[in-house]
Amino acid sequence: MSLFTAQKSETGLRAAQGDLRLEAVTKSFGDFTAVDDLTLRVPRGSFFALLGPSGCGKTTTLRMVAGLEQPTSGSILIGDTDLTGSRPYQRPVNTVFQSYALFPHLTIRENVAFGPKRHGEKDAMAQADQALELVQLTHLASRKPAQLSGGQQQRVAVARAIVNKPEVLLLDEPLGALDLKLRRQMQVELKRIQSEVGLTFIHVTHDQEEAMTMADTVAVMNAGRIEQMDDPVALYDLPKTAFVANFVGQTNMGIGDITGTDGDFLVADISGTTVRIPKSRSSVQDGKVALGVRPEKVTIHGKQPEGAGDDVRATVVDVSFIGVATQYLVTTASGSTWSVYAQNLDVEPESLRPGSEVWLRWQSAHAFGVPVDDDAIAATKGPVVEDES
Amino acid sequence: MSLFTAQKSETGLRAAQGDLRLEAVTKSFGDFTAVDDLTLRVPRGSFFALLGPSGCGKTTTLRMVAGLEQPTSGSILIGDTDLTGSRPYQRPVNTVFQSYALFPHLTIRENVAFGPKRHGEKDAMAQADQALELVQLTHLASRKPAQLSGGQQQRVAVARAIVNKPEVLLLDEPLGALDLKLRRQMQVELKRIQSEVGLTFIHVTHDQEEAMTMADTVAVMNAGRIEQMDDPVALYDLPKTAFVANFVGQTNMGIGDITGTDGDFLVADISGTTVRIPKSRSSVQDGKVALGVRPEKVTIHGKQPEGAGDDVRATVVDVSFIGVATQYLVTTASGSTWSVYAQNLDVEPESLRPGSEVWLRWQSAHAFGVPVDDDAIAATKGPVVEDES
Amino acid sequence: APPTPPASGGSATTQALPTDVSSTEKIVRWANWTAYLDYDDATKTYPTLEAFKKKYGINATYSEDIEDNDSYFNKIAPQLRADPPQDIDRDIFVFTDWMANRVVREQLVQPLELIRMPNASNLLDTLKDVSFDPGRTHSLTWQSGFAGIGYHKKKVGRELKSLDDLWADDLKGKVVVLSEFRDTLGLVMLREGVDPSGPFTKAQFETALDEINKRITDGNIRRVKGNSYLEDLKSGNAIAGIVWSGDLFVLRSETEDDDWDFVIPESGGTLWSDNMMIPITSTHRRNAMTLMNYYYDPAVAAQVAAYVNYVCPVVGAQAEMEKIDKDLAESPLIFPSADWIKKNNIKGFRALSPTEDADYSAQWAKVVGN
Amino acid sequence: MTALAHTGSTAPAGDPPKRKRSWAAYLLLLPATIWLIVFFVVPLIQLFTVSLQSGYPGNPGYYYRDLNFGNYLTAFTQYWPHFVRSLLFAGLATFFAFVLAYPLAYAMAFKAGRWRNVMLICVIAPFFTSFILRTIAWRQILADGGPVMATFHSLHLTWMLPDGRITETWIAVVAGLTYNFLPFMVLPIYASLERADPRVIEAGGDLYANGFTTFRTVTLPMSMPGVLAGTLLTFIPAAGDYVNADLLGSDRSTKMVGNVIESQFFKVPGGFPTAAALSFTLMALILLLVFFYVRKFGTEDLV
Amino acid sequence: MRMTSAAISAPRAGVSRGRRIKNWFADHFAILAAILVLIYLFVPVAYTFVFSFNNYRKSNITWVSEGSPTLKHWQNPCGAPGVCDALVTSLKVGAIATLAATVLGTMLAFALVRHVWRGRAAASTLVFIPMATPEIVLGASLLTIFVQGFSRFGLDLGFWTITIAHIMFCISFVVVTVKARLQSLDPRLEEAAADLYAGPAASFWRVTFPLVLPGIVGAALLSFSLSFDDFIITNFVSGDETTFPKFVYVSYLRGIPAQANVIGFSMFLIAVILVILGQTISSRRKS
Ligand SMILES: Nc1ncnc2c1ncn2[C@@H]1O[C@H](COP(=O)(O)OP(=O)(O)OP(=O)(O)O)[C@@H](O)[C@H]1O
Ligand SMILES: Nc1ncnc2c1ncn2[C@@H]1O[C@H](COP(=O)(O)OP(=O)(O)OP(=O)(O)O)[C@@H](O)[C@H]1O
Ligand SMILES: NCCCCNCCCN
Ligand SMILES: [Mg+2]
Ligand SMILES: [Mg+2]
Repeated sequence: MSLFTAQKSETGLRAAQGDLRLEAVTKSFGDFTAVDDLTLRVPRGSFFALLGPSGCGKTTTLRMVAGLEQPTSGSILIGDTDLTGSRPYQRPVNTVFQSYALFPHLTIRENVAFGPKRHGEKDAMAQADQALELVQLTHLASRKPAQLSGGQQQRVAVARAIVNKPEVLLLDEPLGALDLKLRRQMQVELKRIQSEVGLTFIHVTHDQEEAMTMADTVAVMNAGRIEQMDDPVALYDLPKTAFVANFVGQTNMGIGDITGTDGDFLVADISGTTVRIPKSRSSVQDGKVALGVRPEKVTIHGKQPEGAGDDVRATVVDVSFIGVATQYLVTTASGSTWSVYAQNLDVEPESLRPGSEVWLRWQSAHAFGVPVDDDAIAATKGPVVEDES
Repeated sequence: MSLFTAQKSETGLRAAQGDLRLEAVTKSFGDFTAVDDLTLRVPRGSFFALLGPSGCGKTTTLRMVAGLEQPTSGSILIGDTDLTGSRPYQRPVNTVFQSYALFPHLTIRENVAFGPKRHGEKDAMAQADQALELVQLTHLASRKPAQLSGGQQQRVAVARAIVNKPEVLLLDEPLGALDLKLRRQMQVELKRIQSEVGLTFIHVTHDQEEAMTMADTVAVMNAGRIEQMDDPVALYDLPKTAFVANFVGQTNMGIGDITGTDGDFLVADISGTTVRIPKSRSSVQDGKVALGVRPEKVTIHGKQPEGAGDDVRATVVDVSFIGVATQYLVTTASGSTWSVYAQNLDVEPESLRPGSEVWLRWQSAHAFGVPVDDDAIAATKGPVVEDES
Repeated sequence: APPTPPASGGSATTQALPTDVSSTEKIVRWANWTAYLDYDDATKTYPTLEAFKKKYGINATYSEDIEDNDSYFNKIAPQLRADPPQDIDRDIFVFTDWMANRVVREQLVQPLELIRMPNASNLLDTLKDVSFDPGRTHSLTWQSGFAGIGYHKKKVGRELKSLDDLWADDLKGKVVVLSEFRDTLGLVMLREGVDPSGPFTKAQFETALDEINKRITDGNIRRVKGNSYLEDLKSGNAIAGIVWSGDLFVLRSETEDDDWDFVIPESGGTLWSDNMMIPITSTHRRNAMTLMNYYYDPAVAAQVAAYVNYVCPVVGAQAEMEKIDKDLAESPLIFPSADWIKKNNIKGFRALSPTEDADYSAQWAKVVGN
Repeated sequence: MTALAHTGSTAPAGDPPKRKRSWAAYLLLLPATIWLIVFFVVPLIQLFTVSLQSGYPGNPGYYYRDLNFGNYLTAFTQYWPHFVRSLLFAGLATFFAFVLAYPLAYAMAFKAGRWRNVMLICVIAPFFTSFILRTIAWRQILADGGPVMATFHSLHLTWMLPDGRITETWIAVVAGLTYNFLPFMVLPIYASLERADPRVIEAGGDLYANGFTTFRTVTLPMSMPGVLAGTLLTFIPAAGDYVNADLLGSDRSTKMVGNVIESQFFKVPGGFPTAAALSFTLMALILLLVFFYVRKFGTEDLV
Repeated sequence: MRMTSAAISAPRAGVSRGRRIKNWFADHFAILAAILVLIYLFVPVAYTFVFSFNNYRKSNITWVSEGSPTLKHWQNPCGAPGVCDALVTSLKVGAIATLAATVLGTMLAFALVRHVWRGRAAASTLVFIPMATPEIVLGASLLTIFVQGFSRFGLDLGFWTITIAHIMFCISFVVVTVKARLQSLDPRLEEAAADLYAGPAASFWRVTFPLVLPGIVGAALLSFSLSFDDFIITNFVSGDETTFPKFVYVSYLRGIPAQANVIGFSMFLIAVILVILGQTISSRRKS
């Protein structure tokens, strides 16, 4: 795209190129450590997602990269250029803010042309128009932000950022305020834009589905630290902690003790039921272990199924039809609440109702083991409302 | 629950009981008709969902039931009592507002006690406490709304409404402002409360998954009219129009002509491919037809599968991993974009990448036919961003 | 052509007087100029007034309301002229002769019952019969005084003797003059050899006016002020100016700085009198007269004069002054002899005709920026 | 007055429809409008009739009904320099007040944190020490013998000052006006900045605008409604003020229309009609300026 | 990319010390400037405070080293004749004007925001123009009517004319303040109240009024400070009634007593303390 070819010669920091690196970055507000000794490398041109619960430090991390906040210690580099201590306007970094932060007094075109104008580009307006074309908003160029819908504003915010051809584009929950349908559409759109312009995207979200569909790499953050960082499939398939297992999708959990091994498998006893976990899929090899199995890996049966696999007895508590699939909530013999996800494929679903006695079955190869901690214990209780006060 | 036993004897409108009925209700704002000749019956004690895109008239309908707006024509009844023309505070109806509308100057307990107090109940505070217990917020009773998180506020709004034991509880997108995780939790919660108190719930949403998981009956509204009204499974399984098919979940569509019949099936030609639709599942029996197949009913195969079923050739455009499942976007020979949903069960997914040539297969019994209209034509283009300006 | 003007001319009071409530309301409210009554700094009270209160059981309140004749009169005139008049909350006010003339002519004051004021006969003969109030039926002199040059000897660093000395370069912007044109222009006219008490011409008046205009434009004059010029002298913004005689002595005692001095310019000074009157709205006429009478007791008058250093209009005060302060009893500024006045070429400002008055006032107002 | 900053805002999307149309409305509005009509409109009409009155020659202070437009002629021809000065001084004071108020309002809105309310009080509280008292305090502080002049003398900088002094010069008058009306500038600007989303200002920095450019292109334009309200609330009273020029200025070169009006009312005999004409002219002039100003900045609904 | 000298220069590590100092100033410029401006606002208040300890003679213009500083004016703030009478007058006028203007203005604000009626635009203009009219014009016009028109109703210049005038100019400020608050009120709250069985009256007193109250209190505070500090209009319509500012102005001509400084500074102090107190109470109630 012509928009991203003719790069003006720039000086110093603004010309920095390469991977984004955070080295031992810590940020404290008074006594409180919002980001704790974070080290991170984001390869140039990749789509990187930062996932985590509210207040875990995602925004703070982004703001440090943007230069809107200075780290208490540690440094931030792009390629070999140290950005630490420089001002936002000196960095080859742009942000799409959670609240969009469009300039209310400027038209859409002027909003987008703002950055190029500051660079003294002669053809700022033309560049703005090109960027607006990219987000398919040319026809609204002369409106004011207040006259746009949420989704449109969101796209303006993206255009306003990418028109500057930054080395790194930061997106702070850009879709947080949109409704579900629009959100899914915008996810597709953002991904398209990223692949077209080839910039490094750092995308902050607390929606795990969003992180997984969009990103090349996902980092899961918790209380100022990164718990796990991986590509989406690996992260989902093999979480290293109960926190990750539950934050990234749902996980059925059971707590027990490793009693021995069986070939490539660890054998564990979960409240009387013997289960097997692949050695390579467990981050604990002896003592207490939390077994994890994803709801979609579990099948539900009216009578004990035959063939290989682990299974457990349970009682159906709730059945909900969600269109593409049906979700069963069951209580296992040991008292944990598990959930089973069954696609409404062409096979007629077994007619199970609350109260039915059932057998759950999964392939031992799909189980994983994580250390027992508070998150793991909470997870055995199933998806109930927790107080977030 | 004791809260809902001792019903005080009340007079007139406020004591009305029975099904909620809307009869030929129309509401116009100037030239614009927001709700168009709507007739509707909601059985007492049921969970009814009103689903529809933004601006279709959901809120207007609710406001007329609440008495916050008066219908231009038609009448609104509870049982045999005509409520038309009465004021909001005279009706046995309460609303959980989209924005909660909690009174910022009152504590949580005072907020909840507000309604009972207006009724002059002596034990208003005790009733409020009981209602707060029901939503598990007793410990926050003396806080102010601003000190609560979104999810907690939402529960207060529910408590504030149900404490009045209304005949009908109106919920106007009560979960719209919550994030995905919390939203799912609150859905469970609301459903639990409804089944505990047994009130008539009218729940407005534009999230189809939400409508389906929660409601006994779902009405799909479009441009002031009800397009279809059914129980969730039926609605999903057998939509009557392309609009409903696409609003309630995704649908793969192909447009063609009915060429004949084959037993209980209609035979149709979709751009050269011959497909079959059960007669009972098609709302058109000859001429042009839009074939619909749900993404989860379609399987994807590297080579032409054997056995019964319809199938079509396609090329993979995009693969996205969403944890529980993988979603494939494909282009069929006829140029429509279809999507295929495959649960990440224990079978290893076929390794398909964009560009792969594939076969799609579905059971003819799962196909359905709807009339060809603009919605149907748009649906063949797959999930792209539309302008909402 | 304008309709006939309202009540004017003739001193016969045609207006009904308000009911006097002196016997029930034992108060008298007195509006006067600044630095015009003996004052005790330690107690922040006016000793003679305190004595009056004690003696008659009348609660006298004293307000230093008057900055100059015009501003005070114009402030109260709308109320006095309103129909019906509105109470101005004052029972005595003090105006200079020419303004007293106007007030009396317009019937804005009440007649005095001389029979209730035996001491009034102590008024100096020269003041007994004035053109604006023949027979003193509406007014009684409070003090008389001179306008001349006042300055701070040390700060100026030399003696000032004439108006020209005031315009010296090193005093530029450090000089104040009076907003009463009869004083300021009177002195200038004298300096120019014109007698302000004589039938001077409009041209002569305007020549004097031009002089002041030039001095303001050139920045010699810092401000044109009424009695509050004293503040400028105190704060150091001004160190010399055209002033009223007694004030400089009050300033001396207030600042405890004997370097303040007053001189009659070589070319001559002006003489004026201020008169006590009872506004038409006063309902405490008798109390007011009691007060006037009290201050015409020579002993009291001397006590006042010893503080304010103005020309005392009370016969017998000089004798009383002997008891208080010999030097002051000799002071020509308090007890001037006719000779002294003549020698120093001190003149009154002649009464202006209404048209002259209007014309000159307007011209003056323009020059001083009103 | 903070509320004045709401000027620019167009009705939000969720503006409730104006529902009730009833006698209740008239009951609510009557007392205040009657008050304003009786004590604002009627007096203005009376002032207008006074401005056309003539005085009896030789009887200053007495007037008769007339259609003497000559009073307006006098007002213009004789006192135009005062009008010019009023507008000039008020303009300067508004400018300086803006320059001083903005950083203060900005700091209060974005930097003050929990000190925000304390700062707010600090801005308002001096109102309670009468403004006359504070102006007189300035007069003493700036007096020839005061500390400020002493500093000028010791630094040999008096040449910078007109006539080598501060009081009784235009500098003192403008300084006094600036000082006295500063809070009226601070509060509306603060109110509009407080409403502004700080992220929008950060977005300026993010898009390569340095501090000053961000201010010029983002912060300032966004706070325009507040600036507009502030400049009006400063300019209008400053243009009509006479106390500062009286206490801090000199006799002729710094007098403003307010001083003339005041002295025509209170000092010069027979000045009522002229004073009334001057007042009316001043009001008309200011309303005209306000009208164009508001038109230019596109704020139609000021109340 | 074109090769320029700038492109050749190697990327620097970190940011220089000079730059950092510059950045620090850029970050703190506003707050430093704000502190200077606040100091500027306080200079004459401080002067007033200092001179309240002056053992002044007749006038409190120069510092009298003999006997100063003295506490005697603080011990007897009413010591100077008239000063406390003036203060009381100001407080009374302020209280009445605030009460009346707040009630009238609030009613009008409600009418403007909540009702449709003929002449709303005219009423808005009627509210705006007093604010766009210089005080001296307001004072002058009131003076002409008070002395040339209303005196026949027995309304003499004095306490009541001051109060009437203050109510007049405060109304506009009240309307503007309350209106803004009312407009920002979520209309859904009143609907919620109706939904919860509150009739119009209950809905007003239990929901609308308490929510608009902070705006009304703010308007009252503003009215009081405008009234308390007003000189120009007061000077025109007061006749011989003396308010505190007028007392100060008039006594300026002959010397302001230090008691006026005591009172002026105390009012300032009381205002600060009251607001800080109000704030800590409300913040404590919140937590
Ligand atoms: N300026 C600040 N002063 C004090 N604490 C702060 C500040 N900014 C952020 N914090 C705290 O740091 C923590 C991390 O905040 P941050 O905004 O980075 O969270 P987040 O992960 O973006 O959360 P969310 O998903 O809610 O946006 C929070 O506990 C927050 O309260
Ligand atoms: N007071 C009104 N005046 C004019 N038009 C109105 C009014 N209220 C609603 N409308 C219009 O009526 C239509 C239906 O509005 P309604 O609020 O019922 O939509 P909705 O289905 O609730 O949408 P959403 O999902 O966005 O809340 C919209 O087009 C809206 O603009
Ligand atoms: N300090 C008292 C001064 C009195 C002056 N009266 C003046 C009149 C002059 N024309
Ligand atoms: Mg965040
Ligand atoms: Mg709605």
